[in-house]
Amino acid sequence: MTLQDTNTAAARAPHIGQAHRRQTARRHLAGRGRFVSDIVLPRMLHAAFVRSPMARGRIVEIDTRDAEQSPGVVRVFTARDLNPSCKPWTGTLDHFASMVSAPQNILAEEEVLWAGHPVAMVLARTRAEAEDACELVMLDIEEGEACVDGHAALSGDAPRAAPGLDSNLCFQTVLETMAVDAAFAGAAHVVEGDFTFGRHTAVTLEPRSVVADFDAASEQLTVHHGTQTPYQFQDIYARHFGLSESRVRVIAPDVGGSFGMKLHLYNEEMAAVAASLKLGRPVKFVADRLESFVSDIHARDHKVSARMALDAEGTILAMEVDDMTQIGAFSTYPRTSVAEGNQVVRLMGAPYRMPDYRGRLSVVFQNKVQTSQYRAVGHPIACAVTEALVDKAAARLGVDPFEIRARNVVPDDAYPFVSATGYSFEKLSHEACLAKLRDLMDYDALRAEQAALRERGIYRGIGIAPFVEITNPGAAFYGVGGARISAQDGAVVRLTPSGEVQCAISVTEQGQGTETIISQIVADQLGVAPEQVKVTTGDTDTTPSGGATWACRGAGIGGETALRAGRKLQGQILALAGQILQSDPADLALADGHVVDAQSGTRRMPLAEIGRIATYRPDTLPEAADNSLTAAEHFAPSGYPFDFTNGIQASLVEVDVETGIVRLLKHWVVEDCGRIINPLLVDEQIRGGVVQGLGPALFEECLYDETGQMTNASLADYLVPMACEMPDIVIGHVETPTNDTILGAKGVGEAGTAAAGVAALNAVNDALSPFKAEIRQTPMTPLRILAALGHV
Amino acid sequence: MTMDIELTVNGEHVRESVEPRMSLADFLRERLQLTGTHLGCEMGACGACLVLLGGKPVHACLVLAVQAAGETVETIEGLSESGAIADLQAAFHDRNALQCGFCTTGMMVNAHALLGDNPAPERAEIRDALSGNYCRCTGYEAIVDAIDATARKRASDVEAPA
Amino acid sequence: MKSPAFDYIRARSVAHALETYRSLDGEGVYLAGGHSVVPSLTLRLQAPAALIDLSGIDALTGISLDDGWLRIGAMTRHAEVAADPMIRDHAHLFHLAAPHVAHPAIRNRGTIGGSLSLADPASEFPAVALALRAEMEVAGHDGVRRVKADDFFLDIYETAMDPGEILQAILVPPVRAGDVAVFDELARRRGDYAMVGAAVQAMVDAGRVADISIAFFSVGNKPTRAGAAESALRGARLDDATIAAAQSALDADLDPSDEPQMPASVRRHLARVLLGRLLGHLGTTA
Amino acid sequence: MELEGTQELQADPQTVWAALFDRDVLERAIPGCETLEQTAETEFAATVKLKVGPVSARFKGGVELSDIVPLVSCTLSGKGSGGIAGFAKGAARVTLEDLGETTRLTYSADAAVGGKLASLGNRLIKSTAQKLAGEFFANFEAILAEQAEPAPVPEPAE
Repeated sequence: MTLQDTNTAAARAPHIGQAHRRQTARRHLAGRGRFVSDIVLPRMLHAAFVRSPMARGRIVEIDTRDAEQSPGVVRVFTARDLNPSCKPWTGTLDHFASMVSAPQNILAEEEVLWAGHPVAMVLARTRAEAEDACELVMLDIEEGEACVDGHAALSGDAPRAAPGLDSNLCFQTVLETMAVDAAFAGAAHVVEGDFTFGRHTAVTLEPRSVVADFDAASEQLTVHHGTQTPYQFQDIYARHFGLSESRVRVIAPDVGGSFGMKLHLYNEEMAAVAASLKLGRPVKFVADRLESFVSDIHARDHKVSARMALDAEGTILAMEVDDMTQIGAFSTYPRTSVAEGNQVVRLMGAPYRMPDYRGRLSVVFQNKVQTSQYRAVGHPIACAVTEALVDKAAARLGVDPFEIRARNVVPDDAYPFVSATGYSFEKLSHEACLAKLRDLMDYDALRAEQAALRERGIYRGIGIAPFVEITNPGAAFYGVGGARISAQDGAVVRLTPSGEVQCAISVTEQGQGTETIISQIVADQLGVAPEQVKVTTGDTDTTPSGGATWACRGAGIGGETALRAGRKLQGQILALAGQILQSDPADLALADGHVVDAQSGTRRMPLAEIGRIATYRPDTLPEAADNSLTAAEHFAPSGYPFDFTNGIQASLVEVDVETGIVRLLKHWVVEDCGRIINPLLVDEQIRGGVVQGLGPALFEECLYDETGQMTNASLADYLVPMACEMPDIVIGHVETPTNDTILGAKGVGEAGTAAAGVAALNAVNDALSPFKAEIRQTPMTPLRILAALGHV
Repeated sequence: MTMDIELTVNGEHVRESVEPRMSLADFLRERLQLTGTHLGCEMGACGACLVLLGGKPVHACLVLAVQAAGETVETIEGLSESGAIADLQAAFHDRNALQCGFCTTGMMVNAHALLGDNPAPERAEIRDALSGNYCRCTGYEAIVDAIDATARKRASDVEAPA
Repeated sequence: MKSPAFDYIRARSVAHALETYRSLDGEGVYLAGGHSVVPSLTLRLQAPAALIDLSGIDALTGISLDDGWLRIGAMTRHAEVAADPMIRDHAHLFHLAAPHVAHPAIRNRGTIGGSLSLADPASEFPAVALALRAEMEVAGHDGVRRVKADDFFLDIYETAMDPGEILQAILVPPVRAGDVAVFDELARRRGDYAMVGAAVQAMVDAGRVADISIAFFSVGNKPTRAGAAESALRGARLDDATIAAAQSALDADLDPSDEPQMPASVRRHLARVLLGRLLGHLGTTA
Repeated sequence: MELEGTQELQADPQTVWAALFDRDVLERAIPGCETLEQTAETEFAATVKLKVGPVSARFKGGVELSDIVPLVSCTLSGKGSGGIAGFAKGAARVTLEDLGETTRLTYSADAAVGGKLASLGNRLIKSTAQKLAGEFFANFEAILAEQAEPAPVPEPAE
């Protein structure tokens, strides 16, 4: 690229790549956010649920008579009242061959399948009155034997976690290369380990919230829903309640965090819709924190046995992995609970040239809350197992952790590359990232400091972890399996009569800054400032249909959609300007709110003038002139099935070897998400992601007792990462745009979460190495570290 | 049973009849439509509902509305409209120290109180002051940066008045 | 999570509060700072007929010195405990412990009397009261009585107060020359319930421990004086061997329960580590 | 969760055994027992109000004696629903050992809670269960001691 080309490109895209602040953030800073939990509608009723206190049991009797008489109560519903209005849902997809799951419906019918399973719904004037009545619902459940542990659930005589199951195995798959056994047979070194990854959960600060509002007169259902995926829910509500899709409107206003947790279907949201359909009144349900813990999806819960074969020089030859993941009594709908494990076995060894591989996945039912997709689906597990084994190999061979990775990563000039698990990588930058991280963290100085402190009995550890992240998925994720989950996104861009721009787009905003990057991208196509682009998201009535925000597709796919729509409108504006100005549109361009001469940059006419003429004086335009000033574009990726990104993280920790308490001192990330649209937002996505990875590495775990009761279901006992314990995070970038799109952007939302946990795990093990102690279970609690050190 | 209470909220005299069981947070949100006070845990563990009661940050979920009778309450809306936190808001905005916005109002109330008590906090002191404010989105560093920047800016504005 | 309905009575005086409690026939609950009572109501873990708010009773407030004894009114908020100069000078352990209690906003409302009356075995203040050999001023229908901290904490959430009695104040004995205090706890996150914590009040004279009281919390059903460890220390020079002897003696003092997330052996181990550190710290502080 | 304990009782095994099956004794020994109705020879319906710190809940349920080996051992089990608070249940294997004048009672119990009590009670549930079990057997011992002695003569006040 010549210097002149670069200047031209910068001139054409003056806002892409800039650290624009989020305009919408101002509302939140003033307390003017509008969340579903804030919404109040006329005649609105509040819902509360009676839940099973047992993990497994048979409903003998539900007596709601006293509850119905309680002050303020309008109705009490049980399965008999609500379930017939809803077509049951089943969380299976065709591309996960022969997976099974029992059908689900709104309220428990005969059996309760986890502690927290909703059994009855109370609707009252206030939430307090609804809860008063919940206390009066008499529930008689005959307790049954619960499946709690996954391994035990797989034994032949284990009770079934849900009715109708032949076994507790939801899904099993094996992927392998031809020579994996030979690779192990001929290996100079084999390192191995059994790993346990605890269950944790999203704990969005705004709990799940919904206000369902059915107007019988117009047969219109409007659902204000704190979700990432309004179109998906429009489709679900229409199909499962037999409504016309065009009469179902889903609005996702401000959403107080989602992270994948708010795109699954839940009993309570379906109950709110069903109740509103029955009563013709708005019904509000806001999960309280206790309900969140026993009804929001949980994540992870894996037990992995793995080994890695290396030759004498430390070249990785193969991995063999057996992952058992425990998902609750059902597979979630509509995305299943299998995608997590599927990604675990496919992302193993992803950064490395490793030629051979065998991965076995078993997905197992049990009587706990369902697990499913949560930020960085599968990545942290695959990354942890791989990188922990690489560190073990480095120790075995006496090689520095950076060195062994440098020997094994796919070289930056070796792309495209197909991994042993079958993933096609367009272009990644592991070597560049390794080099950059080493500089950024001043690795050698840290090692020297570590050695000096060790002399004084202070045990610090350094851990590093390269990672590969899946972003920009096409239909390969869900669509091919029969799920009605859009792989495409849509944008409508229009020039207003006063020359400003509005963009309605299907991707959604939960604080990542989606609206800001879309405004930057559209602004660059139309020669305006981002502040002049009003972006609308999260409403199925006012935005075009699309997949919305999940699996790191907002920037890559949504951004490309906006870019293409913007360019289309640019073409329309220039064509109209050409007619008005009697010029060849090819000689015109858009800049600074004007139509300009493409060569000289001389202003020819303001955009406002185009808007005025097209809107108020179309009579002055030539016949057949297109005065629409509105462009729609829908885009789905058509090249690689996914755009992979990569990066590397490092963690510096200090372990108090007497108490087992770990202090996170600092964290580094070098990340390559392709074209960076807004560095301010990208860096904060990474930081937030890192902390969401560090939480479960050290603190977060849904604890269950032997009867299937979750025993720490409150924010006092479930330990989320807080400000005092989290480190400062230094970030560097490498930019390798994808050639699949014009924009070249890939996703970044899951990068931080993917490798942060194992960076910390490797750092802790590095700190413990003088004691020959090792930890292979997360969270790394003081108890587990003390056990590893032999104090227990 | 309901009780009549009178209190001052964001400088306005308020008189309402409430059930004793109603929390100050529900009172502010439902009776006064001050929905900038958020509920994240309803047990004092997340900090989303912090308001100033008698000038000090407290959990509005742990105080009953009847306990606040006769007291002075300031919420994010009042602090914002009075201009008292304009520089903090600007610093949060510049640093992108918020994402979904749900924790943000409690963070602002707490940051405002912290800088009132300790105009030049160390980073560790800022983190300590925020030890009861949960944020799932940011990872905290940007929030610490924004509060730190505000403290420094206030200090330099004092040294070199415009 | 919304409370069940209840009545609310703002007590005008201790006598009014006691009378109101009696009239409610066991269905009343006192409200001090409310930061334990209100969440338990919101969680619907209790459903009293009425709350009796003690916050308007002058007799329960104030911090004063009387004949060398420091009297801390029960309604003194944690934040005041941390900041008050008289508490800093005359009950230094409370001053040291207060910043460890929960989080800043909680400390603005929570009260020392509420904390001591609740007697949560993981709370800091009951252990501090033990280590300081404080006395509790308890009001009941038969008048006011003083209960030594050693006799006050009986079991999980159980004190020597009868139902309906009110803790009016905490009385801390006069400071002696050479008194030093150290306090620390091992918690997973700032403000969490400690895995183990301890408060130590000692009188050190020329490197020798003239007197010492050690109280642990979060290691059993109630705050616990480490009598055997104290004996190992009393009169001894504060050197490594003495500290090791005190650590060993702890096994006789502590009887933590075995819990899935924290086996008794680990709790004992952590208690030994913490005691060792605190005594080391004491050596450098004294 | 598992709980264990041993109690040396000032009564012979016959007396202890009879007391274990005595409605009045059980009613007084069960902590917080408000009502106990005998519904069969070895079955009782119970209402128990438990107050532990900030938790106060009323449980309705049953108490049953089973696996009876006369004078040697039996299982004392109880189950109660605390409504919205959840439920609690437990079974204690009680074994008696004849020490001549006295009897050694050993219990080994398995207890569980469910619902909100389980969700929220993690930190102190085991200590609380242990405390309640201890209280039951301590009450039991006190009642036996009382029965063994003639009606106590009030001592003069000092």
